[in-house]
Amino acid sequence: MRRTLPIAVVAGVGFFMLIQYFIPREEFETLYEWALDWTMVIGAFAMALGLYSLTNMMLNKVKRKSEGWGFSLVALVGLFLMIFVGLVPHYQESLRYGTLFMDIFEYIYIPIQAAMFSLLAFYIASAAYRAFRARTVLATILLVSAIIIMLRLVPLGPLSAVNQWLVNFILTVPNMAAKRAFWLGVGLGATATALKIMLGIERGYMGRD
Amino acid sequence: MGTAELIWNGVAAFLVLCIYSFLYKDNPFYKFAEHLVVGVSAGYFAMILYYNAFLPKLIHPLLAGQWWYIIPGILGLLMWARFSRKYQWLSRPTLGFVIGSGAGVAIPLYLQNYVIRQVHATMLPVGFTSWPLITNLLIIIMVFCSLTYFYFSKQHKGAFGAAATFGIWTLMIGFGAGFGMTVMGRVALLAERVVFLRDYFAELLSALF
Amino acid sequence: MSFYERMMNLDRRWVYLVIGVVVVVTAIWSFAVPMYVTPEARSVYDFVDGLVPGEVLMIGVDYAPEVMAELHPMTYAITRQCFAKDAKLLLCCLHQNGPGMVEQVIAQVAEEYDKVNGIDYVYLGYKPYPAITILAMGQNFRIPFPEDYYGTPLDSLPMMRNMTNFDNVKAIINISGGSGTEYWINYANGRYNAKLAIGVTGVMTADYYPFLQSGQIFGLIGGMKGAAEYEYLAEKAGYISREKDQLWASKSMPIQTTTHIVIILFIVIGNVGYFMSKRKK
Amino acid sequence: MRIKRLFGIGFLPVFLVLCIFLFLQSDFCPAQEVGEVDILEESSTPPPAAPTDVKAVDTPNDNGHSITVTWTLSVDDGAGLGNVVSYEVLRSDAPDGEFEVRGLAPAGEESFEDKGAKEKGDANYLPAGVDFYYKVRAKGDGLFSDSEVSAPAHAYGQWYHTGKTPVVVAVLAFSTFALVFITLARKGKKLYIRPLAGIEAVDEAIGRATEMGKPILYILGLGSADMIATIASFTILSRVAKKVADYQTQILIPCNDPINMAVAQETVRAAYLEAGRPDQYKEENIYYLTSMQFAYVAGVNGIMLREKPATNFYLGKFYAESLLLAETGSLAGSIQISGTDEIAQIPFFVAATDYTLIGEELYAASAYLGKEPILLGTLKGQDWGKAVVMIALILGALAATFNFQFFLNLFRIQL
Repeated sequence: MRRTLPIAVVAGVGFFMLIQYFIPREEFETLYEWALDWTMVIGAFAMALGLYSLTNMMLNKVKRKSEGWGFSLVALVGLFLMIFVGLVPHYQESLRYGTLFMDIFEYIYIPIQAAMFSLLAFYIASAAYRAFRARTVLATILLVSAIIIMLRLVPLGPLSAVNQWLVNFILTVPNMAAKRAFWLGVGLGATATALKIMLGIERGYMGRD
Repeated sequence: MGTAELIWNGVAAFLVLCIYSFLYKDNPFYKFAEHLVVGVSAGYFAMILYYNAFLPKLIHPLLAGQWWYIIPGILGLLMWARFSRKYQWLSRPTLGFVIGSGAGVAIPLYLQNYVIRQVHATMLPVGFTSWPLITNLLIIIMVFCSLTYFYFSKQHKGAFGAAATFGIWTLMIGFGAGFGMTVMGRVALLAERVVFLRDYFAELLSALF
Repeated sequence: MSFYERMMNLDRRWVYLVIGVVVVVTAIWSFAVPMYVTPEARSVYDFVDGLVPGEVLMIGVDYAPEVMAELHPMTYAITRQCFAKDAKLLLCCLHQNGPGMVEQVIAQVAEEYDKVNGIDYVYLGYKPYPAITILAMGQNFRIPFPEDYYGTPLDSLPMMRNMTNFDNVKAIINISGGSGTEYWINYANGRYNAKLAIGVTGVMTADYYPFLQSGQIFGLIGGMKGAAEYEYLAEKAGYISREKDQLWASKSMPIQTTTHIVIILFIVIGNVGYFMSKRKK
Repeated sequence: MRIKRLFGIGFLPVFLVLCIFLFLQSDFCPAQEVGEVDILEESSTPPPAAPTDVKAVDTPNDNGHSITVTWTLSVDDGAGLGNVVSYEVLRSDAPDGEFEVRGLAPAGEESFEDKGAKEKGDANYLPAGVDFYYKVRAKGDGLFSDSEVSAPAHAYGQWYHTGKTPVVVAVLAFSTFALVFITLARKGKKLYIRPLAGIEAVDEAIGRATEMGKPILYILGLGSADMIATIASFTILSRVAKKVADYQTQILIPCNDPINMAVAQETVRAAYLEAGRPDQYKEENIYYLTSMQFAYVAGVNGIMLREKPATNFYLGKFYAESLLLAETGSLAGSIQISGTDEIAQIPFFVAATDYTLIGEELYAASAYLGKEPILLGTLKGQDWGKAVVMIALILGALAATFNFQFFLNLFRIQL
């Protein structure tokens, strides 16, 4: 019961989602849309678990006064402040532009997101420096291809025309072929994984007792 | 900029600098920004789920008499069984619903978009008489060899091994190109952040003096 | 640790520092980078440059503000170059979020060059359903656009007096951030054989090379880099100027070029260190 | 075992029969989509001739709220006076009733899909099963002329989408491969599996963590539990957690989604149980952080620098954060094993982590780690899938070169 029922649900729901793709009837379309809606509702319920887990972890650190517990307090304050200002005006009001809720999002989350994102410019340079060593044939190919592409933004005089030709060639031939082969492999692998899940061959994720 | 905006932007600029300080090493400023953004974003996401999923996809339909929305309600409530160690297993059918629908949707979509469409797009006319025909031939050879690389149940030896080697070379050229192409976008993000900081401090100075 | 080993094992913070300094310095002291111009961008430029006063160029602007950063510089540079050559301009917009933006460009540039609406340029405005609109314009501009953007009937605009359809324009340049380009290629060029060039975003560029090879388009400006190439040519010829803040795409190009050089240099340093220290052993 | 067999046997034939049944019911016809109403200005030139032979039929392969209208081109379209610019399609619920404009097709087009809404309240609602009459108006540079009114037609929903037949064939063929090799594997046929560096490294990486007395960090990526790459990551986690339990070390899993957290908890708990060490399982090590991409990365980066895990696994769906995680992990000195099916992120994982599972290798990993014959059987099935694809590629290239359209059309999906 504890394992059979969940596996049966996986197989049943999976089978329905599989065949509905081939059935354009309105009834099936509606059921499919419900299934998507329901997943969202489940996500909303699950969020309570998530918040409990996060709060619990942070509270434990504060209680135990473990290293850096003050920062855990910062996280808790941020979390509950957001929930408070989000709930108090009520009914979508707080999601409108200009509320405190949106201001906090706009001036705390967005700039940090942009800053984290732009760290990538530094990281891409240091990754290139450390990883692009001509140690093996494969590493050499990787590094040469990357350098040719990067050189398109560097003035090279008459050599630029040659480089541009190479760039176009790489992008339209080997790059294209690599993508196609990659996707073909992913398509087959993903299908095999989905089949294993639906047939109940792979079920370690569903508990044991 | 008004005073409120100046202060908010000051918070934003401070947080951006906190994140950048991570480049030197982990430090209290980064820890502060990190914990703050974890808390704030979790709270934000919880509220988004509440207003965009919980209310419109569960409560409103139920109040409107669409009784079948009880089903996601029950599935969601079962998730809360996880709060108890003893009844945790009750949440498994719900997890099965989510995973099963994911697996079922994936099978036709992956086979369609990643396999059949890619095969169809690679069926190109080939020849030796013009450059486009030659590049088509190259693309097909490269896709073919890259696929041999992904073979699991055959030893990479002899002609098969040679094809697989050429295949992984193709993949590496593609990955190198991907790396090289991404640098531009990441640098643009960094430049944009630098301009934000520059403009803010210019604004701040003119407001102060 | 030997010198070469040190070259190989630089603390990554040195890499960060150099990148940071280079970006900040180039952001403050912007300079012109000598640039390689791709033949497909040059052919658009050369075509516009060869326009004789009085000839009409058509620009189809099909993008929304989201991709402005890449495409707006192209629209500006071509418009300025065209007016500088005293050629006439016919514009239309087939993207629902674009019409106001295009109006701004044309009004601003027309003022710079003292050009008069209805005589030196006409802005047709926006119509939905690009395929049908382009097909209808191939018959007669008046079918989809009986009036221009400002509500004046086309027949009362002096510039439109002898203009019926695509046969009366020297070429069409379509600047697009989406599927609009396909329609221009299939209908304007495919059905009415209009001379066509395109400007597209960076991610779209590789997809349109085949049309260049097959001759369906005579030129292609690709993404920020293509826009910067165009500005580079236009600046050299004096159509636009840095002092008047008329360069957009080129602004970030120095940062791009210097950071790309720095990254390549770091790769070279790492490899020199690697090979030299290996040789010593 | 009972369940496994039940589905193994039951699944395929039921599906086959259903598909064949549905296939026989339907007929082939491609649908076309064109825009809607547009008002054309009138001037004074002779009117174009009307289109002829107007027919209305139910649009195939849809949910039953659309009718397709076809006609023969006006003699003045592209020839004759050559002044047709567009065709306007008009609809009425009675042959002599009021006709309303439903849409516009450019000159040269011979069909139009009158697509309605399925919601009753919608202004554009097109009910199923109700008869409608159509006529088509040729519009030129001036006047227009109308066709005869068509015979009535009504919309209804289909039970099978004929345009998706190639997908059905692929699903059936692939399932058959997988099932055949699973059966063979179950009978004890030995299958060779070539070594994968990233997989071989897993044991070593876990052993290293044990020696160092440091935890293992497992990142499921930014996908949700209904994404197949994330599901693949769960299956790998189940193997990795078993080894972790055997080695008696700890595994940390900060999650970006509460449902992922729940599944990960189930997975790891089951693995500890299987390893016979349920007492060692710590639920608080599998926790929720946040769902927002860069906040999550900021948090994980902090964990990496403070907990200093000996080994980091990044398996699942990754986006721009891939390099942020991998670089920070390498700064912390961890061994890193990555894998994703996002091609844009593979270059960064290849550059910044020690081992990378590329695309399909991610999906093969759980079979490799589990080493159960049934799972290895599915790998063999995947290889047969590739063999079919490779043969199709060569035949397709020949077909394209010698313009053998029939073969190419076998692979065409019409949505």
